[in-house]
Amino acid sequence: MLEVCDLRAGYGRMEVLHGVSVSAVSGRPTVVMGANGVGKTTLCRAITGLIPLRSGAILLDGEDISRCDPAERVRRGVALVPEGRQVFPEMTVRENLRLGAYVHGEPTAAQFDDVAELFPILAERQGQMAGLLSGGEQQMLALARALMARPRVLLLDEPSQGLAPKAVAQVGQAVTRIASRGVAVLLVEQNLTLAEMIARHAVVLESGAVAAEGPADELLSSGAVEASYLGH
Amino acid sequence: MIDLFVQQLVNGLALGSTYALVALGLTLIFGVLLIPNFAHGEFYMLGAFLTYAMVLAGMNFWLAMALAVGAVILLGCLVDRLAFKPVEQAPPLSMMISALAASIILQQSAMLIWGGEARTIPAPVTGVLRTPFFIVTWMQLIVMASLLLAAAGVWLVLNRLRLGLAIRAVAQNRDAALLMGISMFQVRLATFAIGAALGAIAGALLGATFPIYPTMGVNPVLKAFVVLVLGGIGSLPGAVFGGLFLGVVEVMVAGYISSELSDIGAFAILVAVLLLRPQGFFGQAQVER
Amino acid sequence: MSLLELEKLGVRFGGLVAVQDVSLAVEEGQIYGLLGPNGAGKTTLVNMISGLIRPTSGSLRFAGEAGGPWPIADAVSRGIVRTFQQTRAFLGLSVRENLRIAAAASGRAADAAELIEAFGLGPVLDRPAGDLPYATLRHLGIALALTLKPRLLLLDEPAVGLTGGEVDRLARLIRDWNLRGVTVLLIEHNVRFLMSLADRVAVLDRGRLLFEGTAADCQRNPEVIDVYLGRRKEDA
Amino acid sequence: MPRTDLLRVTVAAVALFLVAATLALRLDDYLLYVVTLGAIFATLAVSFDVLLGYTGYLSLAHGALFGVGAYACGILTAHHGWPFWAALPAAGLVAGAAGAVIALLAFRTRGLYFAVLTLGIGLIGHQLFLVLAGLTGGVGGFVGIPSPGRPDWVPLDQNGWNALLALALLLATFLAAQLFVRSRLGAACLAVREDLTLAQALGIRVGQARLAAFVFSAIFTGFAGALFAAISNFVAPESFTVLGAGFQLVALVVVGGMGTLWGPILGAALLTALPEALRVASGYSLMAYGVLLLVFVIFAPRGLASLATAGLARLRTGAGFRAAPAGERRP
Amino acid sequence: DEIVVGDLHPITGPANFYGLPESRAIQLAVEEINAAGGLSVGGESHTFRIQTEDTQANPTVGVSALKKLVSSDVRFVIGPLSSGVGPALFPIIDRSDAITQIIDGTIAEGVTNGRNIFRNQATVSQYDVSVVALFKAKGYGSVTMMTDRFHAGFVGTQPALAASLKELGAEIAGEEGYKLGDTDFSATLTRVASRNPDVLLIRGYPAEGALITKQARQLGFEGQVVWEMVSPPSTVLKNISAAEMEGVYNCIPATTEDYIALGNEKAIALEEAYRARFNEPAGELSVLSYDAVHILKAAIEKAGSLENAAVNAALADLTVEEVPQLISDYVPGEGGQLFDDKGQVTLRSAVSVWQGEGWHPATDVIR
Ligand SMILES: Nc1ncnc2c1ncn2[C@@H]1O[C@H](COP(=O)(O)OP(=O)(O)OP(=O)(O)O)[C@@H](O)[C@H]1O
Ligand SMILES: Nc1ncnc2c1ncn2[C@@H]1O[C@H](COP(=O)(O)OP(=O)(O)OP(=O)(O)O)[C@@H](O)[C@H]1O
Ligand SMILES: [Mg+2]
Ligand SMILES: [Mg+2]
Repeated sequence: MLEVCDLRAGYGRMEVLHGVSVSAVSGRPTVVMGANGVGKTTLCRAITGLIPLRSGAILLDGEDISRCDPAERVRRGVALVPEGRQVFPEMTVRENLRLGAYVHGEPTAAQFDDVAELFPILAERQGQMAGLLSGGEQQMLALARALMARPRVLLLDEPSQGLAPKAVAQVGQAVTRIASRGVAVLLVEQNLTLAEMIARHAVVLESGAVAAEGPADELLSSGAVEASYLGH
Repeated sequence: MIDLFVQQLVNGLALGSTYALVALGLTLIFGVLLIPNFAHGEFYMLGAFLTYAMVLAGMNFWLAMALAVGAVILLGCLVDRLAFKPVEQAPPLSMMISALAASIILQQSAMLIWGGEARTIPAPVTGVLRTPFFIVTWMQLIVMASLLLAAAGVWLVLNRLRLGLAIRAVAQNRDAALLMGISMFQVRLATFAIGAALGAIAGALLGATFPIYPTMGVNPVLKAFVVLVLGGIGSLPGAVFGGLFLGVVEVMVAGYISSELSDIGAFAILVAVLLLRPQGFFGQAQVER
Repeated sequence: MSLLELEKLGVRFGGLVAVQDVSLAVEEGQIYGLLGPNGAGKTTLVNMISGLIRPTSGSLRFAGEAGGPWPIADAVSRGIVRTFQQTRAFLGLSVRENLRIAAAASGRAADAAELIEAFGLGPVLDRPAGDLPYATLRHLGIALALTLKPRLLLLDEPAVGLTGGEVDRLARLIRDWNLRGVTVLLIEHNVRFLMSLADRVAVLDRGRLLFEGTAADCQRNPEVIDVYLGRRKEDA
Repeated sequence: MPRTDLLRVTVAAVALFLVAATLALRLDDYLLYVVTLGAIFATLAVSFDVLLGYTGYLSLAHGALFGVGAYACGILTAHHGWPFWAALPAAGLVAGAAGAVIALLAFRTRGLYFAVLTLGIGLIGHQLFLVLAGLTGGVGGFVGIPSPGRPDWVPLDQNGWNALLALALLLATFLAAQLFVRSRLGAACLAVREDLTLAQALGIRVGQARLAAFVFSAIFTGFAGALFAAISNFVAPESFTVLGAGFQLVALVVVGGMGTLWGPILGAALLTALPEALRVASGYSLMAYGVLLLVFVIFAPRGLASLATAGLARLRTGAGFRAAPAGERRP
Repeated sequence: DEIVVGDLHPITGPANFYGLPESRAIQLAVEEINAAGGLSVGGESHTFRIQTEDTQANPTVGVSALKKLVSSDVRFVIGPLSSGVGPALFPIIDRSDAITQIIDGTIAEGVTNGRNIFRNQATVSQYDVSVVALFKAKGYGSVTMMTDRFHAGFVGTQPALAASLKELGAEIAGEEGYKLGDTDFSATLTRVASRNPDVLLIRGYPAEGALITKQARQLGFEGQVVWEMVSPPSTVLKNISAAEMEGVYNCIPATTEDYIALGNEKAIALEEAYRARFNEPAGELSVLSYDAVHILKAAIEKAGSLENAAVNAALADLTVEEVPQLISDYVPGEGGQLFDDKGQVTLRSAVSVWQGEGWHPATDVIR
């Protein structure tokens, strides 16, 4: 579904990604791992168009979207749950969700029901300012908000950061369900528990390029990955 | 016999609504785009002059005002494109200097076109309303009504329209807003258009009671910044309340203490308010995490 | 005698009771873990101990001296130093400048060369902190705190966002400095990391102290499992 | 290492001063006056940047503090017969004291709130110059301020002497600011600018640091005001308005380059010379000024200093532009 | 040979509305003089050349403008306009024996010396003479004064004027201030209306004058409104309707439009030349600038020398009759001199009343 081919991107004069190819396919949730600063967040930002790419292509169902502005990419079905939550703190939970569906106009009642089913706590708190939610709830909101855009490709950048173990489990269950509905999931994650729970396929980045790739259960337990990724 | 206090209160509210009307557009542009738009005073000035020119050419005041608003909207978007967009990535103070430069350029253009002489737009409505308790001119009532309408209009746009949702989202978190599929270009355009329109409306209405001249926007915009901060940055009710508060304070000081001290009094109150509430009346205290 | 003793510390924000009647004691030389669900009040507790916010009730003693919490500058001069959940450094300045500022501020600076060496900052000394890789930035945040030669170091989720190898390195660094006499109060959601370091742990829930004891006891405590850890297999 | 660095800067500054003074004294009276004004504004800009660029607070009250220095000097010399050399430090102290009071009030706020609070204070100050007519001469201005005394052995006329004093004051201010920003207080100010909360958490007495920065800049602003009054022989409140002097200072520093000490000098030189050069445009001079100001901000949004630094770096490496140095990245 | 005349006025900035017509009138006068053969000094023929420098009505800019003139060897200066600039230039020119200045604009006190600085504009105290004459004729019992606090001239003479009016038996019901650019006077005027003095005296500029008059009426003030300001009807009518102005007095010496209204032929000629050249009516102070050039010419010719000292002496001695081109109505001193020993002219005081579309001499007050 989403195919990233030979992508190069960076900041200023520094190039961070030197030709990365990954893909996210429906029914095969993929996890991207790699040491700190290897460029995982950069990859997410480049796919969504927050930073320009220097070369390469981003194909969505075979069509190159690398020229589109971020709004257009969202319209075509790419949604990102950014690193560090990034909710709209002085808007209510409901308004945050409405913004999630911005590209489609107003969300339907069915969409709200859907969210209520996945994250009951959000339905309960829909009138509360998002900034006053606890960290875990904010993370759920960010996820729910991305779902409102009815994405075909869902990018998640370290959704477990700062979450208590129990909250991590909740997020894991939610993403698994979303993936099971046919959404292509690309997950950036350091938390092995969550990665194992969600991903069927894994990609390891090293010095701005793909170092290893394979089925998640094999790769995540292999010593080779530990060596490069965990830095032992 | 007119009760002086009630009359002074009405005077203050009338003055305050002129401050608030100018402050509305400034609040919007600063609150959303973080641009300290000193050229807002020039939107105000041009709204007045364009209305004046058309009224003088024989046009109906309200029609002239509508056309002037349209013209200033175009101009506002142009100013954004030429003066603010290019320094988007620079430190915020560079934005302030480019705003000052833009306002010099606009003032001087008006100076070349119309000259520096003060003039007043023939008022569309004249006469005063005399009640047993106070006197107020119809024009003042129109200004107050326009303030309420404009504030309500902006509130509705921000809180009821999808566009408003987008504008507020950009104000709170630009990157996240982009991820929602909001087009920065549209939001920027809309914000500047609404801001400039508010400035032009204020200019046309106030130009029908006050003298207009190329530098007429300078003092109102300073006052508007004071109002912005008094009310709490980015707060719409704050801008309205802050404007009215400043107007009433100035009038009370001038009316009961001394006209010579009205400025000192007003700014002393500003200082006092900020000492007691450093975030303004409606502003949120910043939380450190 | 304990280094830090909290006596019924509590704070409310408007109607919300964020921390309520928390009493605990940290011994000199310990690494003390602080756990709890999101929003339990851990950061708020650290904010009070470090003097960033004032408690609405309760008090603390530090090194035998009663009358705390003190305003932040006084707390620092007594040796209580904290880091931040979202790493803070002077992002616009070079690493060298960052360390210079911390040293100039405290007047009782630790040996800069040693810190630079220990935290691997040597190669990036002249880069602006804002351009640093994330893990390095986290290290810088801790190095800045250590520049002040703290007696008690409050670490708020130092391992968040770090990959496995970096987490282990961080654990080593914390243990090293602990062995050199720095008492540590550590907040962390990475349970394996925390349990591997902590001598004792406390668990907060909704502002109250839920559990206090050894790491091993904590992991077996059914209440803690219920509100925090969830099912057993996830604390791996 | 820092000490030898300071020595280098000092030597370079003194050498530049000598060159500037020698060159200036060959100019005719008009250009000499422009140089004198430029040096006074550069003094203002350098001291202002200690607060704006190094501590991160935008004060709009400095136009009024400039006036406090000027009026203090006028009152002491014209009304009380003090010699200029006694009035100069006194004016600095008066402005410094006024600055301390303003700082204690205004530092309760931050960001735009601080700017607008000081704007209010600046407006009050300007109004006070008008209202306290007994002391200041009110709107009519303060007439008859004696020129700075000129020793007999100086082979210069009054205009030359004025210019020399202005350049010397600039030199002194520059060196004092160098010392300040390199001191412990200066480090603390940088910390305040970059991250107030972190600064507090590192035990930095932020109140003390920013107060020191404010008072430092107020004192030197006062010196500049005193010299301005003495060389003008006359001052009026309209020289000390928020819109005029207050924003002018911001423009000097931003156009020159915030967070460097020589950037503001470039800014002051440019923005003093520009209107004079634009006199040829007569009726269009203000318009041209506006356009050029806009052009400068767009092409050098981080100030002339960063442009110059980048140019130097390019010369040195012979390659593309480098990013601005760390100190200039943010307000 | 060319004699360079420095023209020092606000060409840009907020005061250019007053400054530009002055600068242009100087230009017209100079062109006229040159076309008619220039000046003859000691048998030699000279022409005038103008060097214009902008003051922006700002003291500092004004000083550097003056320095620029002096550095280009200009020794005769006409100007400046603003009361902020005049005093700033004074100490410099007062010290210099190589500059002769004729002030055609500012009315602030204390900026002439009768040695090398002269003024053919009235002072505020001369305005006040007309006010006193009006009060004497009408016997008003009380007055509230509203003065532009930013106008040094008016502020400076306020105590003296108040004293004079008190002497006439008028009660000073209030002394209020406002400032240029103010738009709302309701607080003060509410108070004024409640006290209801016989006279509201407004001292400043016409835009605010018109606004104050309007607002005072709206708030129920029924007494006499008296202005003390340069206020050509064209400007007044841009800000207030003729009906609202009916019966208002103005107490100042005549200005360009008044002279034209009075049928002064030289004024009409100037107005026509001005319109032909600049395509708009002359400014209210244009006649003074025009006069100043002719005064300078007459003095140089009288001195028979281009030396400042000689010209200064000639100026001090100059009689009104020796300058037939003068438009304004100067009252000669005892020996017929134009300037008194302080270098100040006396312009005939006048009171006018608004009737219909403009000012008319108030014949019931001053014949
Ligand atoms: N805005 C920026 N400007 C300049 N450099 C940046 C910027 N953001 C990131 N970098 C640099 O780009 C590199 C890649 O950063 P990125 O955030 O993509 O890494 P990451 O793999 O997501 O790391 P982490 O695991 O810490 O989230 C790092 O070296 C970082 O320092
Ligand atoms: N200044 C404040 N005003 C209002 N509520 C606050 C404030 N600071 C914290 N809170 C609330 O207090 C509670 C405790 O917050 P705190 O940040 O201490 O949690 P935490 O235990 O550190 O959680 P996490 O693990 O997510 O970091 C939360 O519900 C939070 O919303
Ligand atoms: Mg990342
Ligand atoms: Mg926390």
